[in-house]
Amino acid sequence: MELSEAKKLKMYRDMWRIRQFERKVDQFISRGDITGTTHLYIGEEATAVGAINALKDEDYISSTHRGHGHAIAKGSDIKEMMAELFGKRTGACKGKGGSLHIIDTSTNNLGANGIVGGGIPIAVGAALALKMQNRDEVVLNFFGDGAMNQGAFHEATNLAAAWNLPVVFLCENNQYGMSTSIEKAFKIKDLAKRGEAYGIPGVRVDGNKALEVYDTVLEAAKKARNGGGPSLIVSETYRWKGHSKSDAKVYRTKEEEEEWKQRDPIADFEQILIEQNLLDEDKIKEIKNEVDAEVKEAVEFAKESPYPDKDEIFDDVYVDREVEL
Amino acid sequence: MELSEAKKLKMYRDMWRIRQFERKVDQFISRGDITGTTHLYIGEEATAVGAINALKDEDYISSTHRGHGHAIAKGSDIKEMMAELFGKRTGACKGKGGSLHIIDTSTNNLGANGIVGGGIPIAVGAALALKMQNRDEVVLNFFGDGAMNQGAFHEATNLAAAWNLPVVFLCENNQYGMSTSIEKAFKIKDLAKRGEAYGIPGVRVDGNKALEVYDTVLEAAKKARNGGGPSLIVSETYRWKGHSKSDAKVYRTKEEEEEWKQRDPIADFEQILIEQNLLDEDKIKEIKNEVDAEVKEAVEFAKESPYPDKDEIFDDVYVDREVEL
Amino acid sequence: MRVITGREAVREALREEMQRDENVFIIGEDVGVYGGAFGVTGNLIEEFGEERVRDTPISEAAIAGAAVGASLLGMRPVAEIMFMDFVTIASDQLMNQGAKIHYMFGGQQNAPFVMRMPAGAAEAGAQHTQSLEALLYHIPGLKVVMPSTPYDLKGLLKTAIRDDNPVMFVEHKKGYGEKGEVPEEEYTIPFGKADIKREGKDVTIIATSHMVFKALNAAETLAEKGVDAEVLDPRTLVPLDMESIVKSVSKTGKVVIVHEAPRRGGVGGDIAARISDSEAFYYLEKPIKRVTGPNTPVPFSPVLEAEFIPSEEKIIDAVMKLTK
Amino acid sequence: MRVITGREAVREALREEMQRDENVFIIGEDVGVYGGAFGVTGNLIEEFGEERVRDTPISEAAIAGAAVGASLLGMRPVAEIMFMDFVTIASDQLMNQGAKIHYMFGGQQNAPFVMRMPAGAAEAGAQHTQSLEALLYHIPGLKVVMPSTPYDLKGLLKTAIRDDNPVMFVEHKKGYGEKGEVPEEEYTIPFGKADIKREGKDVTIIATSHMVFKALNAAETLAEKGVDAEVLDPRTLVPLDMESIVKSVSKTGKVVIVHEAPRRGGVGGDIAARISDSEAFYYLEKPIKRVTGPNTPVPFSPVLEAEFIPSEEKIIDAVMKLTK
Ligand SMILES: Cc1ncc(C[n+]2csc(CCOP(=O)(O)OP(=O)(O)O)c2C)c(N)n1
Ligand SMILES: Cc1ncc(C[n+]2csc(CCOP(=O)(O)OP(=O)(O)O)c2C)c(N)n1
Ligand SMILES: [Mg+2]
Ligand SMILES: [Mg+2]
Repeated sequence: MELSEAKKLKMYRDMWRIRQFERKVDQFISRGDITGTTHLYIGEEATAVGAINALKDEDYISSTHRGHGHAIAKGSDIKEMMAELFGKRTGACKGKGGSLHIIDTSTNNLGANGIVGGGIPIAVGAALALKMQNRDEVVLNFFGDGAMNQGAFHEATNLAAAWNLPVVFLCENNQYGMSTSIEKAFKIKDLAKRGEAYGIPGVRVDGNKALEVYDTVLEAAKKARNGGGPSLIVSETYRWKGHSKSDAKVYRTKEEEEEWKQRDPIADFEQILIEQNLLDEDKIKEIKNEVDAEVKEAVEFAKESPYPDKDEIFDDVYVDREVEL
Repeated sequence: MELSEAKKLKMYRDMWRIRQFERKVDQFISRGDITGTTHLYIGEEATAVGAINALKDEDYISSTHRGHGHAIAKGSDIKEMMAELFGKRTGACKGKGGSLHIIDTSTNNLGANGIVGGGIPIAVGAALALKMQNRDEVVLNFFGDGAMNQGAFHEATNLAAAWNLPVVFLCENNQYGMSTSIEKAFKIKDLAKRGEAYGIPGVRVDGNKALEVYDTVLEAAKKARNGGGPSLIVSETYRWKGHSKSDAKVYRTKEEEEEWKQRDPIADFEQILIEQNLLDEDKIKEIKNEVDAEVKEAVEFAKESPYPDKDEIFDDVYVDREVEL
Repeated sequence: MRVITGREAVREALREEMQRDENVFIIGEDVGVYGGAFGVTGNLIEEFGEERVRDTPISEAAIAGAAVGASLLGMRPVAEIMFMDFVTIASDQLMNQGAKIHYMFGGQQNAPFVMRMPAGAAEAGAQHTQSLEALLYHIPGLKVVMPSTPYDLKGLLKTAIRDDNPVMFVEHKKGYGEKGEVPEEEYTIPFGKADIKREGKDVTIIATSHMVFKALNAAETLAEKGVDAEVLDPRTLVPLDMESIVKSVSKTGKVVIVHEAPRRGGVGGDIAARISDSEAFYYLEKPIKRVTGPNTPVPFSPVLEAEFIPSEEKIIDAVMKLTK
Repeated sequence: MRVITGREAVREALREEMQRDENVFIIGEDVGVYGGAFGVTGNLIEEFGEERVRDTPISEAAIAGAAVGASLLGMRPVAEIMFMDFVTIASDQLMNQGAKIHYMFGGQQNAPFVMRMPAGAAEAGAQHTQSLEALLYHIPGLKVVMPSTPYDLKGLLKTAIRDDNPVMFVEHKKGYGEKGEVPEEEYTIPFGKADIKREGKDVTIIATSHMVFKALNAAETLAEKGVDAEVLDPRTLVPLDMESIVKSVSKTGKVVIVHEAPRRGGVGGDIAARISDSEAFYYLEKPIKRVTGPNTPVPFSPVLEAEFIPSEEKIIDAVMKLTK
């Protein structure tokens, strides 16, 4: 499927929206305006944007602790996202979730997840529902390289394979699980090899190239949609920032960081769009300005929004509130 | 390493000891003399005996819910084993463990295990200790085909691979996890492929041929002992009996059972030893008689042994008894 | 009225709910042609097929996670963990995912699934005999049901399947063989309503799961000794019917709580604390006694297991000490 | 005396025990060059090397299992689960294996390992803030330690490492920054000995972990109001020093139990039930009150999280209601 011009531009814009959103969050985190733990997606934008744009709107995703990028690409309102990070009542989860649980279910996002690997069995369960309901949608399941060594990954992937479920497993291999490099965590070098262990295809893709990710996910989603069962895609990328705010990054070198920054996924995609005459300097400036304005608006919305009332702590424990608290 | 004649005969005898022990247990189970759940090893004798005889005495094994065969091959006293199954104080675990936890630690058996896959991380931990202590021993870790779909298998095998630990993973593929065939539980056919997912060798072996199992484990143990890290061996075999006493075996055919019984591991090994002039009809009869006498003695011992005192329920919760109960 | 076993009662509930709602399905190990390790699902696969009676690999985390995930898309999974002891393997999906989804996503999403778990000592040693309801009881977001009789098993399971929250449904293995009256007509039992299984005025015996039968037997013996015991079965632990408990205790002034799980950290302590911190405090004539499993793993040997399980004698003893 | 933080206290205990016994080693996620998610292991890797400060993949079941297995062969693993919430993933190895090995093998085998687990609400939402000690407290075979001050953290961790049983060592994230006096000389603190952190005669406040600091602050305010509160820190939950508790309660006649975990099924209920069923029953003038987290997951929003954590005001309030 050839990507429309409009869609390519939307993808480009979404990559910027993610980056600028995250940069803003980074500032607020270091200032202490946003509390708690946050994991930024800067440097990995091509993966979320390339992958999610290969889906239909009605398809599902399941996300991770590093989930802002996925949520934005899937269509979450960044006002509500920013408000959530500030712990405000107007947040996507009424302030109850925070960064680790940021989702807007109306976008068919099954959930960010604070438990590494915790979303994988859930994604598989959702895919089971789709199959049992004879529906046409698929689930795109994001997780990190670190998550691949969780038992949950293993059990769920095997189940999806044995039952031929419509799910695409997308490992965002950003080379580290916190401070632990894939060299330390795995004896294998090519994580995509793990597909074979379950009898499903495993492919590697350059995760900093939006169109490569797009093509690969498109194919895997098509296969899943047509009853061909799951695939494993390993998207090779890098997080520019530390794992979370307290990370001094002693486990990697400045040189390595610089190398990866040279391979900026946004610059890469921008270059392609320039070559295709879809972008020029003016257009780029326009998009950036619009994105910055959108982010600014989100920040204002978040700041101006009220905190939840104390009593709201008791809401939403159970669907039926009458249970004793 | 060429097997000595004495060792071959010991292996043959041990296979019989396992079979006759299990047959006796089977009787007591159906009569209700032995209570609880028991999983018989009949039909799989070549795997335990072939594998364990490829070890040094000081090497460790870790066992499963179907653990009588492993325990016998590793040198447990069958009197104490039978007493354990009867819940007697003279049992290997003072009657506290029963079939699911039957071990004699003096034989360097790390434990039978009621949790499918539960012994795998423990085996890996033991291998870690061996490595840290610069010891020469290895751990041979038994588990079933069903256990291979537990998260514990995945996490532990990956860890052992990443750390190059001296452990041999031995999957007893008896074609079923309870009623679930490997065709249903896996999309792959060759379970040994899973080795590759961790970067370790994976080999299949005919689990009904004691000498093949022996050779394969010998090589893997040697590799582990020499710092070469773990291997995965999948030993193809079959349990003749139902999964446990309440099993009507509706999930498999009589024909399939018959086919496998034609491939009786004891008959196979017997034939080899006859061809090697190590056995003849008299010798076979002699061994069988001795084994039967040994089992009979074990039964008498078990029956005559006293039950634990009620108060013994409070023993062994903690090493230091003074903790409140 | 017709008499059936606990096993049949659970199966009937499953069958009726599967007939009523096509979103209801069963997922677990050996629930298909094998009929379940305890024969509970029996021949349901014949009626509903492999798609709705799903045999899984031995992957408890995936079973629980699949139930959570399917429930998010409108299915009504009834998952089975073969022995409650293995809930340890599924507990991340139950405690950190299923239990919290509604809350941490700010009410955007429900996770209406049921997890059935056979519990209790029945001859299989430390890893196949536990009653781990206290772990689930402590996790906000989970409902916890622990029925005793066939009537309750059926009515409560039907309610559980229709509930919009994750429901942990704890069955006792020995309850499968117990017989009891169960009407032919359809019925459900609301959560949060204790059942007075026997009325009495001298002492309140609060018993859960299979201990209800022991308590009832004990009550008969106690009656012969002139002690009139009330036996209260909470039936659901979350929500817990404190109103009925307080009412009973205010009447009798004495309480014995009976559960099979080890005493330390068992639900009995919490229930006792809640009673003591209610209006009933001022009616309490004696300390609340707990008759429970000891603080030990469950031993295999039949004589030791018998010692582990709270006996009628121990219940009688505890009551007699309070009432004498 | 020298003043150090809780973080330093834990690290000192680790260092000293590793120096003392070469079988002691650390295993967990990012404990090496990263120094631990909360900086606890810090630079220990420089002193002891990668072999004894072992970074693992993100595999909590394998971490726990490796600790169990290594302990069987004479090692003394000190494992770390990065956030206590993830104990759900390790719980089979802890609850069904480690806890039961000594028992189900009839005393043939010990499993002397320590599992360190940072607990408590500290701004990270439902899956990174729980205090799940009640789950471990219920499992016979585990010892459960829950220290508050730097002094206790250090002395108890050293004891834990020398203990021959599996010890669950629950640290509070907020305790890492708390400062306190810790002697230069070596010391250990025995298990099962509560510490009276403040003597008083009017009410006993039993507080665990970081709640001890809140209770002490509350006690100061209460003193101004003329209420003399005793603050008792059990320090170890298994074994629990009931003797000291009963003694204190018999003196004051009133009890407030404070823990951060949700009330339902929290250890407070069990402790309350044990007090009520002790000699102290007859000294109790008022119902035992619990000041705890509510029966909800931990919400993210700072204002809601603040509402979740038991506050000094709530403690003061509970005491005032009892003493007025
Ligand atoms: C089960 C579990 N273990 C540990 C953690 C702590 N933790 C949060 S993110 C993370 C690293 C995850 O690595 P990866 O899966 O590669 O994702 P990345 O952060 O690199 O995107 C760790 C260890 C957790 N949240 N859940
Ligand atoms: C974690 C766990 N899940 C389920 C069970 C119940 N169970 C006991 S043995 C068994 C089958 C195991 O199959 P496999 O690993 O192939 O070993 P086999 O019995 O065939 O020797 C099952 C499901 C268990 N004991 N532990
Ligand atoms: Mg990563
Ligand atoms: Mg098998």
